[in-house]
Amino acid sequence: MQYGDTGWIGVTVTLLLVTFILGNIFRAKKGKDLYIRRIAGLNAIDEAIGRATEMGKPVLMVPGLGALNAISMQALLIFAHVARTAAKFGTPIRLCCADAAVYTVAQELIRDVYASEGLADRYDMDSVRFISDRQFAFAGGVSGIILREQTAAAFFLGEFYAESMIFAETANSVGAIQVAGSTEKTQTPFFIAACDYVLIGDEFYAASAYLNREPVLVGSLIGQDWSKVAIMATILLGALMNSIEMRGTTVFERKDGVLQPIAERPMKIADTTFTHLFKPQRNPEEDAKIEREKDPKFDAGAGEGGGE
Amino acid sequence: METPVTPPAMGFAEKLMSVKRHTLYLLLIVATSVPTFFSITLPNKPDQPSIDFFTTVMALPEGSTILIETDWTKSTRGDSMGQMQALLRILMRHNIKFAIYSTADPAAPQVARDTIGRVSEERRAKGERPYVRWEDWVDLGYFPNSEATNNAIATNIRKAFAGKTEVPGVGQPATDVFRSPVLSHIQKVGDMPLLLVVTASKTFDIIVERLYGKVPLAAMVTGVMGPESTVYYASGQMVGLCVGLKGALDIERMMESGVNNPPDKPVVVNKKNPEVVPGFPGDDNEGNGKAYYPTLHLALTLMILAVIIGNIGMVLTRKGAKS
Amino acid sequence: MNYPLFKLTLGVIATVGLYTVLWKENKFYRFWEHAFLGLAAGWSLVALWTESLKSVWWDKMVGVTAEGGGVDTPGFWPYVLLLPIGLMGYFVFSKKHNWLSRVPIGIIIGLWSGQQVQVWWNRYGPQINGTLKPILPTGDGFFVPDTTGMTPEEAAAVAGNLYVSQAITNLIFIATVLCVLSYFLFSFDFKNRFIRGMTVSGRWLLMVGFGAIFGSTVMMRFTLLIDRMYFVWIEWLRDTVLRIGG
Amino acid sequence: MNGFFAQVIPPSPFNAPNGSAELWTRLVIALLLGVAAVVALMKAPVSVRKPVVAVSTFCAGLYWVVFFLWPRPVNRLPGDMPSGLVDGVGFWLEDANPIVGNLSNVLSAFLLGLGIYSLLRIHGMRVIKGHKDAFFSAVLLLGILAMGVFGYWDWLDKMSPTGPSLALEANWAFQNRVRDFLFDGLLQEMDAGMFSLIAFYILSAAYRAFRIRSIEATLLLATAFIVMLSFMGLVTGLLDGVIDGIKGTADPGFLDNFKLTEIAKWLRATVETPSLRGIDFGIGIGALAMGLRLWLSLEKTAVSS
Repeated sequence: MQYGDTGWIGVTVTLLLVTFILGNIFRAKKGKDLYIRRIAGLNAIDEAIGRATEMGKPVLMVPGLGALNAISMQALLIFAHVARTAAKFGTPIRLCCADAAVYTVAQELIRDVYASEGLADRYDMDSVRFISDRQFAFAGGVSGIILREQTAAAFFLGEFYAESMIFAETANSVGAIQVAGSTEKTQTPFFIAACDYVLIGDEFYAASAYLNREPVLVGSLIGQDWSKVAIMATILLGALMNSIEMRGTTVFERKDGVLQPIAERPMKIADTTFTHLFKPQRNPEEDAKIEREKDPKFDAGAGEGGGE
Repeated sequence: METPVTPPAMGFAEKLMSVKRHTLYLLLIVATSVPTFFSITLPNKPDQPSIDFFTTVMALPEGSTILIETDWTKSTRGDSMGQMQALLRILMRHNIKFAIYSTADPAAPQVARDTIGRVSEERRAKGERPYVRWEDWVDLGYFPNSEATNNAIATNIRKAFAGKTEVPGVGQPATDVFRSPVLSHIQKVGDMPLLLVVTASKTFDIIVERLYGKVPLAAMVTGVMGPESTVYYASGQMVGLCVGLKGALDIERMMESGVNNPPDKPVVVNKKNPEVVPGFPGDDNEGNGKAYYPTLHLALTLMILAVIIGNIGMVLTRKGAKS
Repeated sequence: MNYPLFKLTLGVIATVGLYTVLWKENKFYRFWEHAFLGLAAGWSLVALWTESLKSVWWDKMVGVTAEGGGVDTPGFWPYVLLLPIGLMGYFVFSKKHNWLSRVPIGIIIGLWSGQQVQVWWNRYGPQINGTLKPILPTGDGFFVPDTTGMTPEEAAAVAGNLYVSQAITNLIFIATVLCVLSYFLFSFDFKNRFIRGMTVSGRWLLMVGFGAIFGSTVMMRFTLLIDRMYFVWIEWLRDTVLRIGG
Repeated sequence: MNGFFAQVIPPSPFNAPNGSAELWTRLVIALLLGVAAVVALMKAPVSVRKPVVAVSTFCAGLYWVVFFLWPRPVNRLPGDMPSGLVDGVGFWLEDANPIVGNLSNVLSAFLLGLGIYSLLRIHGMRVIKGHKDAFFSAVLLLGILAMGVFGYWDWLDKMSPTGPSLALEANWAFQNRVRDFLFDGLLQEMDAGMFSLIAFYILSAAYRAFRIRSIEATLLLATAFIVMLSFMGLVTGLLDGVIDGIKGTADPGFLDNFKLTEIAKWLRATVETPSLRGIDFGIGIGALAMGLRLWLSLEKTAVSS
């Protein structure tokens, strides 16, 4: 089997991580009370909603600019938790979407929340809105809502880009409590500057496990930790091995995936075992030997038909 | 700016701590407006990523074809247009053909074409050979799905851009781009010496994920994408990187002075590679980089002052509280 | 009033309109905000077909008869099945059948999720490899000697060596990655002093990283503002309205 | 089987020439079958709902997983035919790649209507009910209409045989101009305008938040300052000048490491890059885990609950 692109190592590592995660999920399903460290931003959620309830002003939720994927999904799951609390207190909510597919899920999800709380009648489908799928139109629209409705609490969780600063600072100007978290590390510093509580990096992914200690989520969280530990170990081991190897000399050099003898010289990083492992090379000559019969209809001149 | 509009009750320290946002906004508008009317030259020392970018582009063999993914629109004109302009000037002076495509925004090809047109026009004005579409460059257009497009380019570039046509000249029928002088010799993406991304969004992530190892990659990114893309530059997944206005300015300066040039007393030193790269001294190498740099100074100064003042205020009030 | 001037002027007015929100939310801003949202939505409707469905769906489904020597593309009829699947999403407002909307959603999510498995290594493998920096010095001397005036051989030798200062830098690099990673370990309750120290310093190192991001981002944000000002003062006022040197 | 996704080598049961009768018959039949399937699902008992969603999610994700695990055909040149089964599947996966890559785009494109519906609903109601912001809602609706109409009108022109001539502004008709005005003159300018607003917000946020209260805030502030200053050629010029003054410009030496540009470079290369990498590893694994949970419907979500 030829793994032309990744080499066997890539496949192996990926599968290892997958096993860690799934393995722990199924392990945790057996149900043990598992530890998760404190995440400040998430304890603030109820406080923020409480504040909004006192002031009788709406709670704003923005799942970011991203299309429908795990990130916006995760954001919506956290918002479901927020919406549940808000529903109990009868606090009005505003959920502003920048993607129609996300909007669809949000409608479904939030309606479910209200229904499951037996408050279906309280649910106003206009509280979940599609604003615009164009970044700055979205930014303009949301800050318009923040300013006009004077939202008392704001949750910005998901994939945020430049607009993060517009939201955070506008919400701050109306004195809203803000909980923010973005998988976009470039935006995190701005949230840190303007928001009260910030989820950094994959604290965001840990959130739902932290909020509702479901075995599946907690298990997966443990699996993620194992994976991180594995990476840390690899880095330690690799760095040490590279250091030791590079103190020595080599009489081989890898050219096109083949080790060729050379005059003895000090090791370079490119000669180390780990580099060979991580950067598999294919031998173009060997590859060129693989020949296939041509399709008679093929016209070398033009681009091929069926430009998928 | 130590004189904000605040109720007289406040002490000096409190005043420093509570400058109204509107005051700051006003000051910023002034700071960014006034200098635009003047042309000032400020010292600047190119960064290594920019140097690598410049030398990589300068080293491209004459007449070769490179692929450019251009993913910026008017909204990031300030950063990207200066970069693209500098890039195009170099490419055109070295007769390097290029094919552009976009995956971020439907409006991206338009701004790219405008920029190419402008640079080509300035060549015509100088009596140099203008860059001709179809002969020297082709526009492959906009592709809505960045992942799919770059995956396709990685697996089979001819299929990725199949069916794209251009009009070779007045009165001629639209023709398959792969029959153009630009792309006729390209069978796979590896046949190109470089794939360049001029982007204001995360599209270079996708490029690296899908195309790393298939073709050398270099990027011109907006200041905000800088830190993220630096990760790829550091890990060697990108051969060159030009970040933000500073990057554009770096390139402009190197176009003027060259790298390790003159050898005896170089203006710009490339620590990685002693090879001498002459620039285009005397040619018009200046662009947005030079035009905006002084204003940037003023704006940054304002910001730094604001922060310092705030902190002084805080320290003073603390002292007051203690005594 | 000629078209370019008209176009630029309206552009300037719109920009100013949006800027007024800096003072406070007002009717002028509200007008431009809603105009903005309207135009954006309209454009999305146009782009929906012209930039997206036409090329990635319709043309694929019915095929293309290529001009100019291109190869004809036959139609690939299974694409039509996407229509009913996609339209299932519209059941979301139905009381009875809203679950159907979960099918297209599920497919979109599934596609994204599967791809994570595919791209993980391409993206992080090289980064892990890039982190494996040597931390034991091979060259004697603390600092990298200056190579100017050396023969290429000597220079190469220097470049090949790892001096103490570089080794320390590499050590810090690796330590940073490890500390930051340890900060993101959620399920371990660390009793060990050392590891606690790691996680705390991890958070501090993150702040250093964020500071750097902030610094470089500020440059870009200001550049955009400067560009706007350039647009208003130079391109519009000086070159178009007053026609000075334009 | 190679012919399945590969549109390159017609005829295959799955593709037919552009405009041919057989293509259209197959198209219509497929559509009808699709609609029938939807109706069937509507009639289906509650018990099948969850499996249906779970299975469709799983199958969608499965492609990419297989694509990752299956050996790639090596040295495949345009026009090649597969040499064996493994190779054939490899070809199949490669050819399917762009198609599958587009699926989610097409599907989410179909959903856009829901978003627009939400807009029309909210703002239409306001106009009808005479809400205090009715006028602005009307402006919004008008915007949609105008951009929609002229956008398509202009596009049809560009698609027409005379389309290429529109590259020249001189050949523009009324509708092309209006569209250019709405899109290029207003929409794009407002994009840029809104974007540039951020500079103001950054300034006020920095002024308010960047106080040396805690170690963290101080570190953030300090690094931000160093990096910002390193962008200011004037400052770096001066400071570097001072250092050169101390040690003399003649030969680069130890003190050079303390030039602002060097410090900033060192910080970014030695602390920023690795710390970002650290976050990245975390996020990457988080996404992978979340992906797996969603793919296998292990998570209670709107998709599988």
